[in-house]
Amino acid sequence: MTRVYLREICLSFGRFHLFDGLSFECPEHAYLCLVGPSGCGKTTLLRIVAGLTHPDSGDIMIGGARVNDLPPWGRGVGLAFQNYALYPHLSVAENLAFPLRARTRKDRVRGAELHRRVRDMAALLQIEPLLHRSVTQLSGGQQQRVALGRSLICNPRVLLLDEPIAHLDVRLRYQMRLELKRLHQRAGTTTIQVTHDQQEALAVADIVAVLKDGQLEQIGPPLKLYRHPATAFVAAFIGDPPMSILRAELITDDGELALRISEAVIPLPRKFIRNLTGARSTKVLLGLRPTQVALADYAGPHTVAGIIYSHEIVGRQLELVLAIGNDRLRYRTDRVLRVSVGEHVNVSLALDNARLFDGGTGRCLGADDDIAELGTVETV
Amino acid sequence: MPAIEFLSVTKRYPDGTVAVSSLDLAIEPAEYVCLLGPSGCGKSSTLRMLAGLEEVSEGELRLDGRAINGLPAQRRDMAMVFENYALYPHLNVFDNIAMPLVARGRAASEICTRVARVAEALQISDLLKRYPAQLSGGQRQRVGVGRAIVRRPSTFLLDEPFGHLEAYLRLQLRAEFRRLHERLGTTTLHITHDHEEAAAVSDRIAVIEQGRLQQFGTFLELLDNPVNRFVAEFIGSPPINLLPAQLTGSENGPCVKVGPAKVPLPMARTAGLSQAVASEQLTFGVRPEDVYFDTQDTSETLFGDVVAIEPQGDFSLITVDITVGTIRAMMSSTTILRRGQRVGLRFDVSRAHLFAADGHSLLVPPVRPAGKAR
Amino acid sequence: MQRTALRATLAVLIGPSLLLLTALNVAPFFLGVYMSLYYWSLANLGPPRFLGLLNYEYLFADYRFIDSIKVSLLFVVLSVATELVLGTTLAFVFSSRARGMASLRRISLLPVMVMPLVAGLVWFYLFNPTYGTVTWLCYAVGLGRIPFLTKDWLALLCLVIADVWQWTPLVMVVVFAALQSIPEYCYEAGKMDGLSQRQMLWRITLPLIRPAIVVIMILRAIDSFRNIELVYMMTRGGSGTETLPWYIYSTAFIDGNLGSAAAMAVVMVLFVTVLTQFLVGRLRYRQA
Amino acid sequence: MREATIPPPASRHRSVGHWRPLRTGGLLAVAVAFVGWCVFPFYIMITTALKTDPQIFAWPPVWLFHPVLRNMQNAFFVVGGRSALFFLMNSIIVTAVSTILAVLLGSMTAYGLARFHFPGDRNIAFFILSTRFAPPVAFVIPTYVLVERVGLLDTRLALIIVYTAANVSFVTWILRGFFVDIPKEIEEAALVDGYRHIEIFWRVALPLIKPGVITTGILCAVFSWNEFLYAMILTQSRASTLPVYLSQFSGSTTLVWDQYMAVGVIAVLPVLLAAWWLEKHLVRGMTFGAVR
Repeated sequence: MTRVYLREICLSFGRFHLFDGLSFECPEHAYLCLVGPSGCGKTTLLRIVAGLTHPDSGDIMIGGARVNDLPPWGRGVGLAFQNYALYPHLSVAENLAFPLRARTRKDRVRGAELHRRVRDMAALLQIEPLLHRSVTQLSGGQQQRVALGRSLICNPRVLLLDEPIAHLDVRLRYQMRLELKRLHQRAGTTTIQVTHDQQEALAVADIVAVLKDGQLEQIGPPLKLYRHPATAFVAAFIGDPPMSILRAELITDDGELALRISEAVIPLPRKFIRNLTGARSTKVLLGLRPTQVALADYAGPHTVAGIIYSHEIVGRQLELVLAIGNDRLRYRTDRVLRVSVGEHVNVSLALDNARLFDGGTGRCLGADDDIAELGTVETV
Repeated sequence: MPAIEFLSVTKRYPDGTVAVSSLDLAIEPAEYVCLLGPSGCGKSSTLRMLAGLEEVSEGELRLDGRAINGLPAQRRDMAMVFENYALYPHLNVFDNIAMPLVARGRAASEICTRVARVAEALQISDLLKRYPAQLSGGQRQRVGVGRAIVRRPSTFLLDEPFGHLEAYLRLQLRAEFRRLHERLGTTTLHITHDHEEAAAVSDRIAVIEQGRLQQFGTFLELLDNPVNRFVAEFIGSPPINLLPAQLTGSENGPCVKVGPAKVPLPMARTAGLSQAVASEQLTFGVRPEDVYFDTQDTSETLFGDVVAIEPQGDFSLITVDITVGTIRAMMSSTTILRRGQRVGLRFDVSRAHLFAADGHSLLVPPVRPAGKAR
Repeated sequence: MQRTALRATLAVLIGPSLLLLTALNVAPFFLGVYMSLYYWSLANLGPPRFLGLLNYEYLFADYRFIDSIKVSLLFVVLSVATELVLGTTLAFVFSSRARGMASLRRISLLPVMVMPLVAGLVWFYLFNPTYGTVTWLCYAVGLGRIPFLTKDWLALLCLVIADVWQWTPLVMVVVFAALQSIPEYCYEAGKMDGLSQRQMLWRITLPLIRPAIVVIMILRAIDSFRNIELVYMMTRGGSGTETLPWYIYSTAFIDGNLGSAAAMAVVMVLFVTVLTQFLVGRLRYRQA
Repeated sequence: MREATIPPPASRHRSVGHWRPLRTGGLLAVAVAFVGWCVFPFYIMITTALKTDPQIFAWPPVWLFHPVLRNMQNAFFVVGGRSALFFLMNSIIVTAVSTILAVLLGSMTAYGLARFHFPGDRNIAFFILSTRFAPPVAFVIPTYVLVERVGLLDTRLALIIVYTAANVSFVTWILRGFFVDIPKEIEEAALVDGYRHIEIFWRVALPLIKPGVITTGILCAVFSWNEFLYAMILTQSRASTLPVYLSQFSGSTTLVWDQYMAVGVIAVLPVLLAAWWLEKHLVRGMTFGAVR
């Protein structure tokens, strides 16, 4: 049992409370990604698990035992740092062997056994030819492998990765994230990774946890977060492109419920109606993916007027950022358009697959069950 | 007349390294051009020669048709945003932004109003008394921009302006840069190694590698019509699949042999394909979005096992192990797939590429609707 | 539990040094204050006699003491000012990228760490009135035989020259390092902003090397204020070169009046502490 | 309007190129003159050590002569009861031991202050630094009394302790800066890898700042080697170091320039080598880390 469980973690720096009773769980053998904007506390959380930062209160449980009072080396964790933190005065082999030589380790190994373990790890990570080089001569990708090897060599119960591939170039990043995923599939070590890149998190993780200001916004399988964001923040954070969030007002129009977005009034599909009982006010947030937005040729009663705020090319598509009141709405098209900043346009919105969030709390209005069940891609 | 012209410009350093070799590039007035390339490719040297921070070793540099090789940077009327922002550490934000005006001996009252206006536009009015060391990366970057736009220069030079910023700030700022450009209409040269950033902000992109211009065109031209393997690899995300291949013939015309599969090439794209390359080891390139799943067992289908599934939202990246390599395919995330499952793959050959051993592209460019995207 | 372990580690790490420093700095300081209240003679074998503040009263009536402070200050001001002006100018000279400059800079550093006593010895020889090389050089250019070390204001000047010889290279290399550490981008930004050469000097270079100049100035002031070797070798306090350290030294170990010397030492420590606080403030600022 | 700001470029560019060699030549001349001034006393010292008495006392000075090595031999083997060799040995022992001790204790303290945060840690650091600036002439008086009381007068141990204390503050301050510069993550990695703080200090932190340790060590050695006042006061004969030997010249009635210059050369030579070698790191050391 190497489940990691944090219960009621509180941590403050002076008057600033980062965590105020945060709890979350990473099941055994899971690959969990912590994502969130910088300053959300994701790295601090990882350091709390590793034992490098001590919470003011709360329990850290690894494999069912409370480890708060154990030093980092007693917790059976491997940690790979964002900047790799290799020992620059040692060679690759010595870096890999360093944890095995520690005097605090009960299973301390020496001699031939040590060499064998180092060689095996190097083989696993395909860095055998580098073993006798100084780590300062390695490329970023190679250093990253060494750092990973050093955190894995003691067969940790829990592997902790802090932005493991953030410093690599694009192509290497695609390659390494695949390797991380396959490594995990082979070894099955419970893994917690911190990343700021939600695309990376969706790609590698079994479970994604979104943090914001030290609070857990949502935790769940990648596609669940993508399709059923629990809060407006998650909706605007997950996905490329993420959802655009528009402020709207619930009104009654001819006895039917409708949304008012700036001037426009758009009837609300029936399926939303039974979810709205939980709404506390008439102010709501509407979350839309660019695919749910279409340019309209004319201004009609159901179209929303906007101004082109900016435009960019994304892949083979053109993305328009439209200013609707103070909100920004993203729209993507394959068509070739000639547009310029400041132009007035009208858009129609397809609300069938849109998400509604409470205007005050930002929480999603409506249960998940009314939308087709998630996860059609199996990630066994 | 182009606003900026590089006429076979070469930059050679005293130690003999050639950073830029006979570069020819013409930038139109009011154009936003990105210099794109990996680090150390010479794009920075190019920009710095234009700025006047480095001397041109050979060739001629022209601004509005006049040679400016010997003109000191102070008199080129360009403004630059540096990668590390290059703020004066001993001056506060106000004095930093004011420096270009102070250098020109403007009156104190004019300086005050202009700095105030710029600071307001960049939303840094409340930071004017702070020193660079007290600012966050994003704030420093704004000050760097403010210093550049406090006067109206002929040209903006941006050296990796988002290099040290967080991802979300980058996304936000590139929209701001595009807006600013459309408002001011100033000719802009922007350096970056990130092709997505280049695509987002620029009108045209110059891809540079090892000091040489590889290709100069719009992003879509680069994406669908790369002149060589380097451009194809460098542009596009997720990256293009590259597989070893040979050219063979069949009753329907030339074919590409990839592993066991024979992929026929459309006639329109094989014109001028010489038989000389038939014996060469070629590289077949296809983008993940142009790979399809196919259950039929035809001679052009490649079979392999799914080794990884990476959900990305509406679509997932599927990595398939075909014995001659791995292929990444992009497909809707509603499709049901399992790791280890055997699948057949086919390619959209109208968008595929074939590269010779020396890297240059062999096929006729795919047909694209003409006209600028913007 | 972990916290106790950390405390023990910390004690092991910094305990011995603190003990040593207490024994050799804090204890002597208080002993010095204590001694200054006594008639404490080197020669007298009897117990020291308590005087109260009498030593201090005598001190401020002692014109030699007041004069020695004046001489010391004059020495400090003259030598440090010369070193700063010369050193800073030379730092700009050595910043030129001409070939061979690096080797020249390296050679010019040689005097910095020379034993001050040896510096005194050599300059004593150079200034010797009957066969000193400098004396001869002055004579050769028609200035006559100048009695450098025995003429009142000249003797102090000789000390200043020796001090300048030894320490100008340090000032030079410190300012040089400060110049080198000005990031190239500052000048590049200046060029893009359209600054002229003169504006670059006044608006970028000088403000950026100022902190280094202030630090080295205070350091040199503290150091030359406590210098005793040059006086010891070259003049032994004669001809208007009786600096404060020399006066304290001679009172204590030539006249054997430890109590009175201790009183002077206490005054001197207070003096230096003020200077040190300036320096520490600077270093604190640099570290923040 | 834009065109008006661009003058014909060629002439201006050339004029700069024309003056450059002259300017460089002028700067080189100034630099050479300065170097000459710096080196001249060394030249006099070395030549004097190699001259005979009549040449030393000659007016005008003798510039060309046959060097003799007799003075060196005199200094080290002949003079009176005790040769300079004896002082040299004392100097070497005192310098070596005090340097090793100071680097050891100082690096430990520096590490403690750099890595452990406790109330008043910075004040302790500044207290340690300020002891370095204490005027020796003020502290030598009570120290003399203390050393006399514990019966260590005229022993090498006394000098070793005093020099160690003086250098500990220096080492602590400089190395603290070096330790602070080590990325914290490297040491945290070692913590996760299973090492205790003291082990991390020895096996990770100290090796990482080796250049700093060597530099600091050399500067300490130079200080101990050159120190005069304490050596003069705390020793009489048995434990006296080279500076004490040299200081005897000042009081003596006979002017044996040749011998003293010879000893001076010996006293200065190792230090010159150190200065030559340290060139790059000298600034950081001598300014207590304020300028790098």
